[in-house]
Amino acid sequence: MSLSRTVRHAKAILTGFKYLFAGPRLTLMYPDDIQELPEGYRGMIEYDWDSCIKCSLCAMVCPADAMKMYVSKEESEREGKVVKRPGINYTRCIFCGFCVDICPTDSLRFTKVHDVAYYTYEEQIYPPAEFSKGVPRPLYLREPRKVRAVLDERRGIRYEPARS
Amino acid sequence: MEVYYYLILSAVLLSIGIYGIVSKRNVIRMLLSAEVIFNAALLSLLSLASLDSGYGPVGGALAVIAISLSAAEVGVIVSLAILMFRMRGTLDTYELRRFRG
Amino acid sequence: MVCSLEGKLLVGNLERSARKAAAWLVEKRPVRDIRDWGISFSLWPVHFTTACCGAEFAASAAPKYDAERLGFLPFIGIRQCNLLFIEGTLSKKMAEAAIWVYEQMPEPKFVVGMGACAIDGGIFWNSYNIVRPMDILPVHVFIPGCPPRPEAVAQAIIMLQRKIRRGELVRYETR
Amino acid sequence: MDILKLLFEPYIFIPLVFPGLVAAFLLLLIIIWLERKIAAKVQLRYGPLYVFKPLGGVIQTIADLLRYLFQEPIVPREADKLAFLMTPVFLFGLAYLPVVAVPISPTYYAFRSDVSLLIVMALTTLAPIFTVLMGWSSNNKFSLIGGVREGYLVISYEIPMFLSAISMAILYKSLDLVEIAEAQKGLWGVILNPLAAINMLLLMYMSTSKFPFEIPEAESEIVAGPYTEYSGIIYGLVMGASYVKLYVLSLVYSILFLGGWNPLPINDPMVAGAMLFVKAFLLVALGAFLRAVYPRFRIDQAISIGWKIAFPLSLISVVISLLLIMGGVSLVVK
Amino acid sequence: MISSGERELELLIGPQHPASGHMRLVAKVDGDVVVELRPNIGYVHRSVEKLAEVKKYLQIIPLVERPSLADTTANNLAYVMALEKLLGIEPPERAKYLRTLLAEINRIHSHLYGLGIHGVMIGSSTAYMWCFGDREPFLELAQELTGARLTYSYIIPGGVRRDLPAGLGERAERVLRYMENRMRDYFNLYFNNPVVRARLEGVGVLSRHDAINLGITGPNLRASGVAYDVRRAEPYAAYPELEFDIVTEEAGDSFARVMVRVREIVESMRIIRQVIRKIPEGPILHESYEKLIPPKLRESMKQRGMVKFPSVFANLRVPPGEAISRVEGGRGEVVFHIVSDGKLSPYRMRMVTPSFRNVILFEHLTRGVRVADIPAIYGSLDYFPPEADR
Amino acid sequence: MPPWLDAAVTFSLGITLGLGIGIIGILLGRVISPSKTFPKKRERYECANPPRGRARGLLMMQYYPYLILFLTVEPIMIYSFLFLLEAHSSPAFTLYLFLGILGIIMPPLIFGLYSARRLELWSAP
Amino acid sequence: MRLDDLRKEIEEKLNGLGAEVSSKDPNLIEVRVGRDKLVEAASKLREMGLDHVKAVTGIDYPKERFEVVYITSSYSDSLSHFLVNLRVSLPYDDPRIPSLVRVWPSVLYQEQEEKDLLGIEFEGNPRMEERLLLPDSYDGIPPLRKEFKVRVEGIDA
Amino acid sequence: MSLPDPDVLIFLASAVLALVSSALVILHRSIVYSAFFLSIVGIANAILFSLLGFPIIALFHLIVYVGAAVTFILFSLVMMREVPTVEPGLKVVTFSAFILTVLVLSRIFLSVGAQPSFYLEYKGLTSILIEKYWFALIVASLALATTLIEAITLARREV
Ligand code: SF4
Ligand code: SF4
Ligand code: SF4
Repeated sequence: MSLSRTVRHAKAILTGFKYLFAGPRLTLMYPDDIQELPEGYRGMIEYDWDSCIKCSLCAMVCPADAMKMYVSKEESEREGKVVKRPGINYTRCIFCGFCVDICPTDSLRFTKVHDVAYYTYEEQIYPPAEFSKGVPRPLYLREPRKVRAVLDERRGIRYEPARS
Repeated sequence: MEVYYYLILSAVLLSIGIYGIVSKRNVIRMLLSAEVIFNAALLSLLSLASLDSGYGPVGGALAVIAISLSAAEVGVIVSLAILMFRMRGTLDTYELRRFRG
Repeated sequence: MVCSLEGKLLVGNLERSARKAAAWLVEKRPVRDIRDWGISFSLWPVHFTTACCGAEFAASAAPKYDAERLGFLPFIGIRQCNLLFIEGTLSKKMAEAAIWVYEQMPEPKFVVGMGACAIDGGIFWNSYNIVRPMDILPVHVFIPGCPPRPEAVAQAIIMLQRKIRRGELVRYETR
Repeated sequence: MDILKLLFEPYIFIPLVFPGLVAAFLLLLIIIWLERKIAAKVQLRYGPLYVFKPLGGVIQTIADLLRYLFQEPIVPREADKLAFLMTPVFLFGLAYLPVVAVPISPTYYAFRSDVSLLIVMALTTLAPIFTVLMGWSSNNKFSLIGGVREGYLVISYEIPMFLSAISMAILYKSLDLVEIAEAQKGLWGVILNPLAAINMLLLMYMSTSKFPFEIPEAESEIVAGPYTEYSGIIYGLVMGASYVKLYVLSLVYSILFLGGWNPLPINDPMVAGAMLFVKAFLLVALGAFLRAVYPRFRIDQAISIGWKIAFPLSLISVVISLLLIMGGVSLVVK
Repeated sequence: MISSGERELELLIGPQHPASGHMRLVAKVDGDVVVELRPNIGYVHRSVEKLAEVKKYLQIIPLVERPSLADTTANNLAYVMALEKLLGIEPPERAKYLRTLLAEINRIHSHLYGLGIHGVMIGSSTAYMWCFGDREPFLELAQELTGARLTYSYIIPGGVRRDLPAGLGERAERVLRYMENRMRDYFNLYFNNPVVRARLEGVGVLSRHDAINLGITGPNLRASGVAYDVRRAEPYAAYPELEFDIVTEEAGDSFARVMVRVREIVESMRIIRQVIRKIPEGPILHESYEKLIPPKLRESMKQRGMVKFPSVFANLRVPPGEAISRVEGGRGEVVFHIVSDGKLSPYRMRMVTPSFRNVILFEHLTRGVRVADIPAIYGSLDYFPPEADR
Repeated sequence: MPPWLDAAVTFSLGITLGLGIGIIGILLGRVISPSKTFPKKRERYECANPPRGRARGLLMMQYYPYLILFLTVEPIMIYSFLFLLEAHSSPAFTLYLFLGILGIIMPPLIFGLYSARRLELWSAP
Repeated sequence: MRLDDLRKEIEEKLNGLGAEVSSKDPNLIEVRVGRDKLVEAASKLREMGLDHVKAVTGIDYPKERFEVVYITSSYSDSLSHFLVNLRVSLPYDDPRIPSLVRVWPSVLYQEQEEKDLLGIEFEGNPRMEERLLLPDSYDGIPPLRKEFKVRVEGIDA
Repeated sequence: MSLPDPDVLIFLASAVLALVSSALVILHRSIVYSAFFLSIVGIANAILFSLLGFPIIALFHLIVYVGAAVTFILFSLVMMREVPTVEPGLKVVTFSAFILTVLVLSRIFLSVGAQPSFYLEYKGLTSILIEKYWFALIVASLALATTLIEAITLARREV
């Protein structure tokens, strides 16, 4: 065993010790803290029923065929022609945000909700009526604290309580 | 405990080993039988040596050397078996005899 | 010959009656709760990356999200794990493997479908080479997203834990 | 009351409570958790936590154990059933058995023999037979390769390990663990023959396949090695066996090199035992820590470390001991 | 005699195996020595090329990203570059810089991804955790820039989707300094660790000649001493204006491949610094598209720094023709060959990913190595099966 | 009666406990765990592939020379420390004897290590 | 080296093989040869220093022809800027083409993929019998052919 | 009725163990298990040795014989793959020969009979080894060393 190799072993072990006793931690305490995501994060999508002009662009651009135009029965009857409104299908949506970006009236908007899971298949399909009710709320054991990730020179990522 | 219990046990082991050597055709299995015989022999050696406290250490020393030499024997035989296996693809002594020449 | 004897002993009448007694015992309240508690905090997903969602799955085990806090330890062998994460698309070739993995895992076992692909195919829904996991496996939790964020993975674990602790998933079934 | 007194008789207490089954079990529970925690800390994260948040998730191992207990043990169809089920049991028993020979104070021991060191070592040499058999009976390629690898590891550490142990034994002129520990009243073995100490430490981790020698279970090559087919509580058993083995070896190591229960002035068995336990625990924890530093060697590299580094080193340490004796250094208890 | 076929044991590594990811390696081993190893890919074949023929041009952007999730920007950029060639438009300067910025951030975290996976393959969970942990700050940056962690879909024909958020440059600088500090510990604990060296040095040597012959690409090529980098050979985005070196190593073994990645991380950090210093002001979307956006939206879009798509994007029509584009991604060169017949979808889209070009290395490098070297070599190739299978 | 037989109790307790834990664990585990049968469950594990070929193939012969080394060196080492224990009575003689035995064993050992390095000699039989 | 120079050089090299050479700015050269002259042309290009193939694209024009495009380039500094497309047309009912594995080993898997997904036979490629990406049991028309239709949905639910 | 001596119990247990496992060595279908049972024979024998008063020899037997020699056989078998050989059945002749041997040997051994009252301390063994038998040790080492060369040359594949 040459000397330099022994030195390298020692260095590796010492570095290990350094991190054992003085290392930073990058962990986000997820269910207790949730990260406040930056402006414009492409999370789940919310839909504004009133401003939508039913132009179908969102459904046309959707790459995963997740956004679909549903015939809105009452409105069709009321207006006497076929009226279609978008509904989203989270079983396919890939959160590319194309629909939001192409919507000419900003009827579709990103939210920052990003941590939802479902027990069943059916609940993930949102026809327009449900779609306009807003995004689902994830289950939390208790009300989480909102934190902001601060990039740091020494510790990588720190988490600070979000101001808002 | 009388020593002859040990001796009888060793006798039975010895016979089992001999039976194995006689009746088996696989080289390795014969080796294993021989090892049973070796165990039996060692047992009888030590039980005889334990009869007399003067001979005890001598018997012990003999046993030590015997055991270590048995390791050597095992090494050679197994290597031979591997050689045979490699050359002939079998460990059957009958088969080996048939292949000879 | 010894094996067969032992075999009879272990699967014979004795075992059946023992299992019956055990079934009665295990399904009683405190034992069942302890069991469900233990299982819910010891969900070991088997290492089975089916597609690109594996990248985010790996990130959820990594320092920032550290799913090990929840008792979630990605592990190697099929036989030692109790959770199957379908990490994204199941291609037809992979679906065969997934069935093998699922069937070879010991009971009790759970399945999580991660990513849009593991629910309805996501962007690849009309590909000729994919299979929907729910058609071939009983999936307990779905995580939408492409790829889902590691937070969503953690959320799915929490939801699965909750479901287990409610006693809905682990059932005692005699042979 | 009688039963309680009987419990504190050394020949019951040692195998059953300390350093035997109960202590081993406790250590198992803590060390597996600690191993994950240590690794997690070095790896910039927390490790098990939510299972019991106030104490950092100490009971994580209990949850895992419960899960294993309630998990179905599968016996593969092609496996040899009896051997498949029994080898883990024997492995565990064999790993645990040497504990009975470990004294915890000069007066408190289960049994004392003039060759107790050799007994411990002899019992540890039997393990590879079962590991190989485990691989064989599983009837699985990975198990088989893992078993053979384990065996190869054994053949490369065993001789140097014996030599290192014996180089201390000849210094103390005894193979009796009690005497060995007593001989180190003043000077610990690790100071007298540091080479042997380092060597033995290395070999100890090698023998329990800790990193960087975690070759038989190398998951990126052969899945879980010999344990590939094991599920449920049987897997818990075999995993436990390797930790128990490390624990027993650590106890022996602390007696051989770290002065055993020294340097405590009082010989109360409980205090002495605690001292011993702390030393062993630190050794086990060090082994757990190395996981965070090292990747694993290749099997041929490990073998050649055994033969080309550890073996010469152990020969040298024997010669050092002989020279020390020639120089008149003597630690023998009269 | 034992025939040679009988002497070998067939090990099936994968698809459920820690060292295989999403593929199967069929290894014939003679004891501990690999006689032959065949990769069996296709486990993640999702028919991107076929789906591209039924999806519209813009919809293909997320589609081509998915195969290589850790390195999405390269595919995104290469595809959009081919599209732009067909459309005959050139993005504005600022967009080019932003593309470069994202590409380099992506290169760093893709390399860290590869190093982490490699770490776990030779058994160092710490390397895995460190790499994946230090990837997060970069993901955080990318997320701030694009709004997603991995699947950015950031680059669109004629520009990019988001403008540079305020203060990102300073935050990036902090991350870069953090990474530079950490590099030292990486070397102490991992790259200079004797065990790592023993496992990697001299293992899986790829000679310069073979590397060229087999058409290897990316860091694997440069580790064999070939100084080929698309950023130099056919500069795109803002690369002509930036200073950087092509990293090469001579040894061609696993360790060299790892080292190339590490040094490329450093080089990328240099590029990021330059980009942040030099980035010009201006629009981020080509004016011909900007014109099409209704004026009201255009205002709010300018304010928020987020591009709104003109409605033509929903049905983008591309003139007939063919275009080939290549981009240096984290794992190597991505080549897109698009044949358009003037319809809404490409007539044929050929997508050649670096991993697919590197598959051939498995057979080539593993002949005669030991079983334990398979993961060490596999990891050092930074091979990502979905990328190869598409 | 040999004096250490006093410890028979300890030993048997040790053996009983060591084995008992395992046996009880296995029996308990078999009894209280839920189980369901699937056709593939009890097949051999082969990385999620259908079992192919025989599992008990020819294995690593590459390191076989080390096995032979071990087999022959171990007895020597073990009995050499039997006499090493006598070192206190005549240290010099023991040292010479030890070195002498080392001298005998070294050349074949080096030969063994050397031929172990040549992998091509050691493929499966 | 400029594009035109390279083009000239290629034209000279391939003289007599019936190759049509054209160029397209900024760096693309198209060489179209007949199926029978393909290997020869390829070896000539290889001699010039075009040492690897970046992509093999098969294009299906139903009922008309197949086209196979080898996009080649070089790792040498002088040539690495250029791409040279080697293009062959095949009759639709006889999609066979000599393999270029001998010339460029780097096409091994790419040709296999085209065979797998498009059904073009590369004669001389050792992997023609095996499936690459599709499951072994796949049995149908090669999916990249135009007649293979995938499901599509409209924008309506 | 008092309990029998512990050493009688131990003797009986290990004798049964030795007999059963040695029978299994011969009879077990799989040769790997045969080798395994040989190791059990060795362990049982070691227990008997220590009962006889040779604990040090018992340990030596465990370490060298079981731990090295039998492990070596086991290993070689595991690595060599099972080759089925046709084994002849239990023939009457061989079986009667077996019985005969047992009887003859027992008759011979029954003539010996004494109470062992012996305990070999390792110090006795070591001193006799170093005083009288050191040369034997050297010879044994030589033998082992030659074995080493021989075995390696035999087992390796000549190229
Ligand atoms: S949501 Fe927007 S894009 Fe979709 S139909 Fe309504 S207005 Fe049009
Ligand atoms: S985010 Fe993308 S995939 Fe989801 S609905 Fe909108 S366009 Fe479709
Ligand atoms: S959901 Fe998205 S990230 Fe996940 S496998 Fe599917 S395409 Fe990949």
